[in-house]
Amino acid sequence: MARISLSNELKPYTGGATRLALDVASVRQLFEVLGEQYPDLCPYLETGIAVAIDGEIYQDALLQPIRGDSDVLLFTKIAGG
Amino acid sequence: MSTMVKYEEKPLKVVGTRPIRPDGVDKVTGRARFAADYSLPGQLIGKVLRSPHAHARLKSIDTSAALALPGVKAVVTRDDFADMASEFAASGELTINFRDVTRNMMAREKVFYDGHPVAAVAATSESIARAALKLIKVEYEVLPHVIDVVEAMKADAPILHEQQFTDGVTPKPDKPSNIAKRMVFARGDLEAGFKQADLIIEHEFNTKPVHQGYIEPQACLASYSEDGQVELWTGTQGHFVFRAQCAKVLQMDTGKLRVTPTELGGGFGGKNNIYGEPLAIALSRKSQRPVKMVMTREEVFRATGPTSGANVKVKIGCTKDGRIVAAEAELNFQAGAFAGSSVGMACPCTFTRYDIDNVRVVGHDVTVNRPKVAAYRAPGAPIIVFGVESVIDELAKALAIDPIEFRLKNAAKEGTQTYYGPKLGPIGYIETLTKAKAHPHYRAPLGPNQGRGVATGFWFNIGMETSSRLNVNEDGTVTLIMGTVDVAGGSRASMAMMVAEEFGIAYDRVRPVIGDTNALGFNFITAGSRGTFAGGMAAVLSAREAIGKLRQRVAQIREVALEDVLWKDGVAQPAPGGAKQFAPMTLAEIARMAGKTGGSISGQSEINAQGAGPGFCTHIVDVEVDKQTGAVKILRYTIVQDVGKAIHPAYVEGQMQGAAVQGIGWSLNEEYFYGADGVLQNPGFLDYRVPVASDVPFIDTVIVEVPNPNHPYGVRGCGEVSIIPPIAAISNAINNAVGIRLRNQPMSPPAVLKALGEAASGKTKS
Amino acid sequence: MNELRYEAPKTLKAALALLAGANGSARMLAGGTDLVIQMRSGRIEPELLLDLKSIPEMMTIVSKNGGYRFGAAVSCMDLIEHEAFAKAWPGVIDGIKLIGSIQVKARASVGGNLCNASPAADSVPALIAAGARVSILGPNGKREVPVEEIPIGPGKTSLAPGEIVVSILLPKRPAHSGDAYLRFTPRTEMDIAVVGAGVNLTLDGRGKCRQARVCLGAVADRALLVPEAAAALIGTKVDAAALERLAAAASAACRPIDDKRGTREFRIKVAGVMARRAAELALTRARGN
Amino acid sequence: MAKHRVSATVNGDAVEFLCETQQTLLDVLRDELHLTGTKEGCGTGDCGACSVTVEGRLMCSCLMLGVEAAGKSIQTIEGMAQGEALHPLQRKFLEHAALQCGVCTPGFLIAARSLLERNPDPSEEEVRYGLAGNLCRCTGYHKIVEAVLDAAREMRGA
Repeated sequence: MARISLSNELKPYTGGATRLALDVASVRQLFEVLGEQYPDLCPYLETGIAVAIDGEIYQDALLQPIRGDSDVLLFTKIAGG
Repeated sequence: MSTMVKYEEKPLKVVGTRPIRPDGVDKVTGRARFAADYSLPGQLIGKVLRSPHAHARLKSIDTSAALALPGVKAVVTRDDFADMASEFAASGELTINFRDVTRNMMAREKVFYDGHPVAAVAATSESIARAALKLIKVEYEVLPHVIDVVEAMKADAPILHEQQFTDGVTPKPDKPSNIAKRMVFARGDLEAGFKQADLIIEHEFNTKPVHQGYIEPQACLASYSEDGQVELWTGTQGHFVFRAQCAKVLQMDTGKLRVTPTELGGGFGGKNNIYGEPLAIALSRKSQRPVKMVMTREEVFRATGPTSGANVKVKIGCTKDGRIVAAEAELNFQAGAFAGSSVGMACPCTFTRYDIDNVRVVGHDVTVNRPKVAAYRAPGAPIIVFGVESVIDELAKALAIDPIEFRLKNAAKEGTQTYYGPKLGPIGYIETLTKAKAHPHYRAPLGPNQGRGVATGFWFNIGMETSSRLNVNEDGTVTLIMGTVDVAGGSRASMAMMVAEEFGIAYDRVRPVIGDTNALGFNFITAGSRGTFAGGMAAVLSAREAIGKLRQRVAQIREVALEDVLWKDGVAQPAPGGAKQFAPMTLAEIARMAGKTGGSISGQSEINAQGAGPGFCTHIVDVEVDKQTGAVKILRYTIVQDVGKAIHPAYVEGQMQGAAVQGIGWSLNEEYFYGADGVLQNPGFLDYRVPVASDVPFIDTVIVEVPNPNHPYGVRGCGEVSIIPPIAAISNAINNAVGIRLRNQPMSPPAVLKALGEAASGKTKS
Repeated sequence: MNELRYEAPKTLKAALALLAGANGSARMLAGGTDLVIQMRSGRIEPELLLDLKSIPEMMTIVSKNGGYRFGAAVSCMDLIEHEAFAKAWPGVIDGIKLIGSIQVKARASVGGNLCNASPAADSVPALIAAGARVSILGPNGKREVPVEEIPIGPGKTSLAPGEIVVSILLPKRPAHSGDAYLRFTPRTEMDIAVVGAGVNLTLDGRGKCRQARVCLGAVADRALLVPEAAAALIGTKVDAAALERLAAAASAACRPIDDKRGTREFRIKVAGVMARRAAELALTRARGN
Repeated sequence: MAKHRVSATVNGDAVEFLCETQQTLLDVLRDELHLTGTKEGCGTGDCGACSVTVEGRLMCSCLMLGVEAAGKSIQTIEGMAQGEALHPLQRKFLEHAALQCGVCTPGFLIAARSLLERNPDPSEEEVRYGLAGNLCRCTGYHKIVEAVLDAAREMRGA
């Protein structure tokens, strides 16, 4: 199971949960599971979340594979000027 | 799948040189075409009627007299656009809400700021269009307004949006608020951290909104044809995003809208958003004539995005040997009329230059009766870094530690855990600090009333969706079609240089052009310093695909195995130790035969680029303060910045210098003035004071190159980070010159003189 | 829509006639650097533009009895480049040089700067300090008044309907005279004066100040002649104590407003500073003459 | 609406155009004569992007009416290069990377040429003050000043 952490600013949408272990093989699967578990998180999963898998940051990368032993972190997406 | 391309160190022939940009000659001869330079036969001129009120209910709009004026061909108001539900945009990837987008381009129930569009007309001449605006009768019910962020956050403030409840708060609030969102970023145990501190310094800082100040006002030309196909020429940082947004708000098929990005006369984040474009298309649809719209400078100031004004609080604790143990900040950012300021970007930038175990950053996104803010170069970061780097300076001074040394003791490096998410990869922050410390500027003598200040910056940089296509022409020249707009920094030159390097041919054999929305797949806006990073990655991959095809073609022509064909210096040649020798073929020779050997050769790539390397910089500035007038003169300025790899060093320096001078303007004299009626008092370049040439010295640049491991040439973004430190650096320098500590921007002569007066009379705030 | 007419009369007489026929809907056009902006922004909507630049009297600089008379529509650049005039009245030139950019000065005129009646107009305090007068022509003939009598408030002048400011006259200067104008702006260039100070003084043979005029700009609803500030200099060697009294008198005379260009408090303080610095420069120039 | 019929010389060519009274020289150059190299940045004389010379004198074309151009000789950016040969200032702007977005560039080039005609050997400070009527938001002016100083050096034959 991959170790999933949610960055602090996402707490209000998960009822305070920040750490879980999930059996998911891709970012898409991760988002699906999270969306079912935390409906308030859905709008952010759609547009506002970046993912770091084992330290590398991915934005808008639904097909990025997640391994069974991966550390995955969800945090706010980054934009710029 | 997302894409990263690993950095390989190799000898370079083109990358790192300083050739002339492909758009250069056109720009020095007046031939370059910007949006306002386009015209079509039979075109009409579009003009916008704007609200004179900061906040009012829009009771009625009567356009009949305007429509009756000879020469007026169309008028549009809120009735011509569909309402949009609250929906955060998936198209374009900006987190924008279409309910707000449609209301910002044309007011519906209410006007939210002085300058908010209320109606638009298209007429056969500009003077007729202007006359028509005066004939539109609008009935307003003026409402109380709120301009200041702190005022807007109060419980009894006039509420802009009755349906806006603060997001990010539990339990969910039951009363509407101007606070659109609250966000908290944290790690460690803040209380425990501050308990370890020997010294804690805490202050509040305030900044005014400032405008990007691009010299080219927004302009566009739209042509709607009877079959529903639309062409749009516009100055934009992202034509695909403009297409997506226009199609959505006009409820038309994306495929029917072709957007051609013109030369862009400066953007800096301010040309990420649609303004007149959907109005021009709607007017063209109604009149069946092309419609051209060009904003005046006054319209630019009244109605397009500045960056946020803000109120921020910073508290930092450190041990007596200068190790930061806890840091806390509150960021209250004006979003303007609709939610969505850069506070979400500013929060993670607040302390990320430092390795701190205990951090808490709280951000508020606050709506006020001003134009909706837009991105401005490292959006939000300069505002909060002003506070943080000022407090850091005070801590260092209190402990009698050299300010660069203090930063080195706490500097983030590879592996540092950030409080907003990931650990940092390889970065060059420490290198910028050590090079700044060793720079002759740092030791140069200073005269009376002169002082030196230091500050540093961090910016993420981004990758995102990017596509490009590369055609090998019949004579072996290469045309590179890119989807990332060259927002003036010279990314076209950089891309061509990387492609030339890949092929092993001369720079001038590669012609880079920007493709319109019909030429390529979706590209994100050029923002987040992604142009040369992501666009470069796509261009390199396109080149590599084409080179693969060229080798394949030679293998077929020479009847050898593919692996026996080596591509080097623009020539397909036998691989050393290969099975079979053959006569080498140049790119030109292969290209000439291409038609008879299977058709032309091209390469393309559509990627979602990942692995952008964060950028760091350290600035040193010397100032002189006129104690009698409060005037601050910038005497000397040095930037040390890690850019990963400077593909075109002169254009990289240009980014650093331009950003720093924007930061100098922000620091000293740029601000918005509002009257008690909520009307902007200085919507022009006379009283919105951007620096002129005689206000600034030469800006010295030191380029540091710590390669980004996720880009084939090691590129990080370089366009934004150097706008971050100037406000703090200048404030720190003023403190060292005359002993006053300024915590409000701008540090204009009246503010400086007032602080000097207070200091002299002993009334100084700690 | 009313049509905007344009006329460029060749004589003052023709100009007066056109003006009389326009019933107050005419605007005079010299450099146009204020007028064109006001028209484009819709703040004014004249029906007739009267271009004065084809009238010889409005466009010439002449030396007369040791003084100077220059047409109200002469461009700032023409005055700046008139070497003899610039040498005679360096303080007036200081003010003229600060009217906008080089581009703007190629068009802008002193007559326009005066008649636009901005309290911050840069040429006006210097002209008032210099004791300049204006020659006015109107339906009732010709009159001549001191410059300080023209502006009466922001955007308002004492000119009667149908009157034209034809030329500006500067008197002959006694020996050992010097003048200077300095202003404060947030930027080094391109700004409107937050405070301006013009000082004109004459020394006697032993270096004592025997005559002085001090005028401040942007600190009241019009340029302010400050006799108390001048009195602080007269009879002194313009030493540190006199300059201190001058600064105090200048600050005391201010009645400024708070606006986007500066605070009240700031203007009062800096008026003294600018007056002192202008007096120092005028003194240096007087000693050189 | 009755229009004025105006004859003038632009970049050495005789031109004739029709304009309304309120149309500025800038409007006329861009919309009537289709010389779009001269840019509008502010319309109030504060940015210099519309700089041209009229009778050899540097001006903001946004502050002059088209009708006032009658009989005048006007030089715009389109007339700066001589055939294929760029003016030394144009070359130096390219070599020194003195332009980015390019909207201010025509105005800067016209203003710089005018400056060097009056002062062939300016100091850095004189260049900065001489070009203070032209705003640039991209470059921070550094490379523009370098390019003008270098062009002056070359034009003096130094």
